[in-house]
Order: sequence, then structure tokens, then C-alpha cells
Amino acid sequence: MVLFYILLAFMIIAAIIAIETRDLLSSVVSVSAIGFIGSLIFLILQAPDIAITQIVVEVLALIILIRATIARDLTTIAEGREFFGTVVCVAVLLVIALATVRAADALPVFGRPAFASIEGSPSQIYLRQGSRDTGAANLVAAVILDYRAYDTLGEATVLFTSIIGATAILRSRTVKALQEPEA
Amino acid sequence: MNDRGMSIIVKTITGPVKVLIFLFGINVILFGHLTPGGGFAGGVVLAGSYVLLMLAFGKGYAEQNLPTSLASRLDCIGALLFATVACLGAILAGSFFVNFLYQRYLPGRLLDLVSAGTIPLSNLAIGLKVGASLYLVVVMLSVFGKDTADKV
Amino acid sequence: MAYALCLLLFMIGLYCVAVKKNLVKIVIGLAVMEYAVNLFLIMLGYRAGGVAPILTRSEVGPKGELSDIFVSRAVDPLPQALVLTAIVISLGTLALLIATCIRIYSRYGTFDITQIRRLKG
Amino acid sequence: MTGWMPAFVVLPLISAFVLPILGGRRFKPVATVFANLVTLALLLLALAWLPRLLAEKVATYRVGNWDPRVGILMVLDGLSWLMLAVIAIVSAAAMLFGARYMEQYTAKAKYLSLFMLMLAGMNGVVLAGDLFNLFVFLEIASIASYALVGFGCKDEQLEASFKYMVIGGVGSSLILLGIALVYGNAAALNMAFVSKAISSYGWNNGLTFALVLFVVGFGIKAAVVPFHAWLPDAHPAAPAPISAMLSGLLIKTLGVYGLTRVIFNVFGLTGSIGWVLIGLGLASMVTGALLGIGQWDVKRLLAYSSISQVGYIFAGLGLGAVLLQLGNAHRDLARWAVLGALLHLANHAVYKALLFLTSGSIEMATGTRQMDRLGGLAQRMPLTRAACLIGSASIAGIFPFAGFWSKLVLVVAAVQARFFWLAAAMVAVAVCTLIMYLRLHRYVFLGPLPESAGMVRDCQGSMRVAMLILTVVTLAMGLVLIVPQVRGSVLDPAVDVVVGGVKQYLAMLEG
Repeated sequence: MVLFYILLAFMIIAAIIAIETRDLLSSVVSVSAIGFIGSLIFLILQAPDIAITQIVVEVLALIILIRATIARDLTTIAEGREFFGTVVCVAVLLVIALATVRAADALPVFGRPAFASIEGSPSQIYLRQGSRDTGAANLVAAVILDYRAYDTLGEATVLFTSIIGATAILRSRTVKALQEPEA
Repeated sequence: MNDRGMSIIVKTITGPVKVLIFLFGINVILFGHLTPGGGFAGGVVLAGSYVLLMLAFGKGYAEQNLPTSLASRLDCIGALLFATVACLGAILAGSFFVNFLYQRYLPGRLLDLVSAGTIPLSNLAIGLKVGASLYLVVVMLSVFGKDTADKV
Repeated sequence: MAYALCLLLFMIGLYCVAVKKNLVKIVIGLAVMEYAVNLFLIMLGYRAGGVAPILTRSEVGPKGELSDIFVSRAVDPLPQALVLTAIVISLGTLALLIATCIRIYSRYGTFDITQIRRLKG
Repeated sequence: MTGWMPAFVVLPLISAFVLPILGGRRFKPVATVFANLVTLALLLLALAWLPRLLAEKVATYRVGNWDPRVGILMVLDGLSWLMLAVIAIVSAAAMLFGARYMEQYTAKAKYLSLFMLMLAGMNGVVLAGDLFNLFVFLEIASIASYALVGFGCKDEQLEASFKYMVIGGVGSSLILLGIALVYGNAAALNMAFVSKAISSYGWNNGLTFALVLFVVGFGIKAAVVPFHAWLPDAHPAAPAPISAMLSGLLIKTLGVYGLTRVIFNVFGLTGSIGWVLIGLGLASMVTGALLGIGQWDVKRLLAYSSISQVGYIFAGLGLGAVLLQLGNAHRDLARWAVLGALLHLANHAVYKALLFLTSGSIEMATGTRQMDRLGGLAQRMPLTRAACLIGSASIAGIFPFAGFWSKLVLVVAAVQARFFWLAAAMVAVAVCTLIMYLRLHRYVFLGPLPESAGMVRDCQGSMRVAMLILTVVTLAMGLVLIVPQVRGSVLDPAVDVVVGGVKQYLAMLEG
């Protein structure tokens, strides 16, 4: 478990680097570093499905992000908002951070999740009857494609929407000549 | 081997490596219900193999290999396949998204390839859809602005 | 303690979106926020000394009944299903954001908000 | 009949998948007609559902025949039906209007597909009985609207869409964090089981923070005042039928409906949530009206007035919540307040969409939206003028028109509940709205015809039909309140759901 905390600390450091560096390319690289460390953490947290998906999605996200920054505005970026605005933002964020920490304390302790203690919670049913109801050995796939397949239909549609949207925005010929509306 | 794309070394390596990546993607999709991974992860790996091809050999070569119009059609067909699997559940077994294959016709034994009814079919449909659409986006992103004169 | 670190990551992402002036930096801030939420979801389902919720030959008896050890030690599959969806949603949003960034860049030649006149706040 | 419930979501989804294939050069008219047929079919399906809804209050549909504890449940009750009907009417009219208006843009197949996806997302949100399912369909509708706002690819449209994406993305992450916190405490995602777990395991500050996250997340989607920064840029930049859908439906379905479902049916009324809603509503009302008066761009004026009208709805719901918390003595007064808010929601969706369609036809005819360069269009565009007149009369709350009735109910409820300052604020904002729209008419329709507007003619074909439909519906909305049978069948089930709160939602799912 110590490894988990070390990796989490690396993630936070990488996030701070991603935000504070002036050079665009190095901040893109450190964001994908967060993604890769994240997939390692998912492995530690016994979520192999998510680790595979995270690594592979991270590779494509890196390609997309680099595509946006290569041969582009690589010069140093004008520094952030004037000092006063930053201080106000940091103050507001500190208040929100305190509220989140207090809320997180109310959650069950990190190692003992709520579903274990609550009798008859959905996850216990998935674990106990998952393979018998759906026949899938990988219970996560059982949950995704049989118990909650409606979510995955929505999920496939989200990706479909963003692809159609991206191609619509990136089309080269956008507006026909605004001819007078014919009779 | 025109000059677009990367150096000669990368091009020679890309040939066999692309096939391996593609096979790995197919493996992740097909065994989605037995081993970790599934439609999404496998689809992204498929897209990765074609993106590697595009990066190594330049956009023209990749265009011949998998034109964007075909990719957008594959995207729509994959999504339609997944929707029809869901609607078949509604028609054959009463309610939307029922795993009719497993519950009615083809239970199959646990832990062998053909065992979870419609789950592998849905995995295939999602893998096709995710692969085609992500390849399409990466090509559209790299084609934009480079050679198309920006006429609005 | 672990939740606090994860939510700290969320705050860093929120800070970046709120303060930074560069379009790509804002997109990076949004991506960091989504990583933090995904991590938080998986941490909710983790069970100390848990086992991945995937059945292998050893855990399944001849007639397909499950060993009790597996059920009592396996990690929660439900948040993993949610995170799989959330990861692909964040990829979709990222693709759309970058497409708009590139289009804006081809129009203004810069990623900086101050030069792009109409963006307020 | 219950078997048809998924059709509300699957029909637009499948047509969204088919349209890009169908939308080739020579198939464009076929694609447009197909899309119009789909929206009309949804309208008929929604209306056909009404008699069944009156028979038994709630229809639940188990996706995949799974027990609600394990699988996903689709729920259609009074409130969802009201939203479905409003979505169906406005989207049918917007699609009809768009069939002709979008000729000036390329890639029409992609526009139709994105329109269908937004429709499917909104129907999915309204029918969702599961928290994460609500989030996924909320995400579909939002991403489709991000792309549609930036559809024109001109400078300000791209910036507006980028800003909308960033703020919307932050909102979605907050909602997902809220759902994660709720799951951490309740270990269930189905709304009924979450509310049962909350009531049985008691309230801790994790749930309070989750409620705050939901209010902020849905508030961003509903463009309430502290988070309204994106709306005045996004709505004018979108093409006219899309800004009609955005202003009329999206902020209501994603923002107001989501918040109502979470607050009234899942979390129940605790603490000062009622006062928070009233505060948000009041702030949006006043800011929207004050900022709107100074605008010179027609669509920006309409966008600011959307913010202030949503403020009315929030204030009405907040008033209902506060009265419900005071105990059963005020129950029927709370019913009146919630009835006013829901009626205002339906009214505003219809006539705001009409006003945006008229602004679209003005823009198409004259090519500009700036009021100082327009003028005297009354003679040249009679139908648009009539539609705009009726729309602005009803939004300003003039007697026989729809807006008057809902504002009347809200003010009466506020007065009877001894909230005189709230009633006074509502009346004051109504006066500001009246000034806003008189100014709109003065500059756009009356006055001399500028010489630059050479060959201006009224809109043609399907745009005309769409505006006619919405005008007739706006006039008919007044009857919804007066005629008791109509009110009994349309509005009362929705009000029962909201006022019934957690207990009724639980009883419904167990039954």
C-alpha cells in the first residue's frame, strides 16, 4: 500500500508540473505522465480492466494533445491573471478543499468500502451471481454489457457524438455562399 | 516509400509491428468477457495500430489503406450493430437489452470462448465502433490546417 | 487520507481551469480534473487486500459455484464499470476541445485568451 | 404500452446512427424528411402516452428484465411526461424550422445527426431512474450541444463553444463527483434505493457536500446566476433552431429537471435547500433582466431574458420547498407554487423557442442581428412580426397570453405565503421584461426601413410552418391553467410527483 501513496504523490507532483511549466510541450507530456501513473495505481487497486483502457486511451490522448501543440505557439506563455485574481481563486479553492476533506472523512474508511457492510447491495449480488446470470467470467464485463448495458449504449453514443461533433467542427468548407434565399 | 512520414528505419519496423498491434487488439476484444479488457480497450488498440501507420507513412498512404469516408461508415455501422443487438433482445426476449443468447439459446459453459451470450457480440460491435471513430478523429485532427487552405 | 490526496488533485485541476490564460492549459486542467474523479471512484470500491473481480479456473468449482473466499475478498466491479464509461467520456470531451482549439488557433494564431477578444471571464 | 418506453431514446439514437450514412449529396432531402418524421413520431408517442399515464400514475420499465436493485430502471411519471411533451413539441418545431434554415450551412447530415443525439440525450435524462444513467445521457446532450454551438465555425461561434465546453465540462465533473460521494455512502445507484439508504443510514456531511455539488453542477447546466457566464455567448452563436432548443429545452431538462429530481425525490427536503433555490432564482431573475435591457444584439437580449425566466422557475420551486418544510398546513399552497413553476417551465420553453425562431428568420432575411441596423421590418415580414409580437406579449405577461397565467400563479402563491418581497421582485422583473421586449419591437419592427435592407422578404416554406405551430401552441398554453380537465390531466400529476417527494417516489418503485 505504501507504493500506492508514493504513486499518488508522483501524480500530484506531475499535475503541479503540468500546470506551472511555461513550455506547452512539457506540460502536455507531464499530463500524459499523470495518465500512465494513474493506470499503475489502477493496477494496484485491483482494477485491471481500467488499467488497460487507461493506458491505451492515454496514448491516443497524448497523440491528440501533441497534435495540437506541435509547430504551434510554443513560445513562453504570458503569465496568468494579475496577482489579485490568483489570490482570490486560491482562497476560494482552499475553502472548497476544506469542505471536500470534511466530506471525505464521512465516507467509510479507505480499505473497507460501503458495499461490503451493507447487506444485499448491488455489488454483492454482482459478485455472487454475476457469472451464473450472465455467463461472463470477467464480472466487470458482465456489469457493463449485461446488467447495466443501457449505460454502455449511452457510452458508445457519447463517443459517437464527440466524433461527429469534432468532424463537424473541423470540416474545411463550412458555410455556403450566403446567397439570397430564392423564392 | 515517398519522403512523407518518418525515416526509413521506422517504416520498415512499422510493417510487422502494425500487424502485431492489430492482432493484440482483436485478442483483447474477443476475450473481453474472460480476461480484462473489452470492447473499448480493444477498439482503442485497433485505432492505435492505424494511427501508427499514418504517423510512419504519412497521411496519403494511410488514406489509401483506410479512407476516412469508410472509417465514418464503419463507425456508424458499429453503433448500429450494437443497437440491433439490444433491439433483438427486446424482440426475442421481451425487454430491451436482454442477454437472450445466454438465457435462452446458447448458454455454453463458463470460462470457454463462446460462453456469455450477447456479451462477445456487443464487445465486437463496440470494438469496431471505437476503433473506426478514434482513427477518424486523429486523421481529421492531423489533416486539418496542414494542407487544406483555410477558406471559410 | 487517500481520499484527501485524490481531491487535492481535483483542486489542482480546478485551479488550472480557473486561472490559466492559455487554451491548451485550460484543456489540460479539465483533463486533470477528470483523472482525479476517475481515481476517486475506483478508490471507493477498493477493499483492503482485495482480488480483481475476474474469475479464473481456480475460483470456479466444477458446477460453476463460486468459492466464498472470492466473494468476500473481491473488489467492487460497479465503480470499475462507471470509470470505464467516464474515461471514454473524458477522451470524447478532450477530442472536441482540441478540435476547437486548433480551429481557433488557425483563426487567431495564438492560444492566449487575452488576444482572443471576445472571451470574457 | 410500457414496452414502448425505450422507444423515446432508441428511436432518435438509431436515426442519429443512420443519418450520417444517409446524408450523402443526393440523399439530403431524404435525410431531412426522415429526421422530421422521427420527431413527429416522438410527438405522437408522447401524446399517446397521456391516457395511459392517467390510468396509473407511474410506468416503470426494467431494462434487461433485471431486478431494479441490480439493473437499470426507466421511470416515466407525471413530471417526466410533462418534460417529454414539451421536448417533443419544441424539437418538432425546431427540426421543421431547421430543415430550411440550415441550407446556408454545409454538412447538413452531421447537423441532423447531432440534433437527434441531443434529443435522445434529453429524453434519456428525463426517463432515467438511475443516477449514473442520468449523468451519461446528460453528457450526451451536453456534448451534442457543444458541437452544435460551434457548428458555424466562425470566430465568435468557436470561442463561445469553447467557453461553453470548458464550463460545461467543469459542471459535469462536479456532478460525477457528487454521484461518487453518494455511491460511497449509499452503495447503490438506483434513485429509489439511494433515497432509502439515505433515510435509513442517516445524514452525514458527505451527503451535504454531495448535495452542494449537485446544486452547483446542475446550476451550471441551468445557467443560474453565479454560473451563467457561458449562456450569453453560447446561445447567440448557435444557429437559430439550435439556440431555440438550447434556451427552450436544454437548460430546463438538464438543469431544472435534474435538480428537481435530485432534491425533491432523492435527497428529500433537508436544511435550507428551499432558501438556496429562492436565492438563486431571485439573483438570476434580477441579473438577467437588468443585463438584458442594455443589449443591442437580438439574440443576446433573448439569452439574458432566458436567464431571468429560469430564475422565476427556481424561485417557484424554492418557494414550494420552503412551504413543504413548514409542514402540512401549507401543503396546498406549496402545490400552487410548484404548479406555477412547472407551468412557467412549459410556457417559457414554448414561447422562448418561438422568439429564437423569429430572430433566426430575421437574421436569415437581413443578414444581421444588431438592432440598430434593423428597423421597419413590419411591412416586409408580417408573419415574423406577428409571431414575435405574440411571443414577447406572453413572455412579458400581458393578460390573455400564456406567460401571464404562470406569473400570476407564482405571485399569488408568494403573496399568500407572506413573501411580499419575493412577489414584489417578481412583478418588478416582469416590468423590466416588458420594457426589454417593447424596446425590441421598437427597433426591429417599427421605425423607418433602413435603405441597406434592399430585397427583404419573409421566410419561406417550413420555417413559416414551424413558427405557425409554435404560435398556436403558445396561445393554447393559456388554456392549460384555466380549463380544469386539461390542468388535471397535464399538470397535476407532475405537481404530485414534486410535492410527493421521497415517500411517494419510494412507494411508487416498490409498488
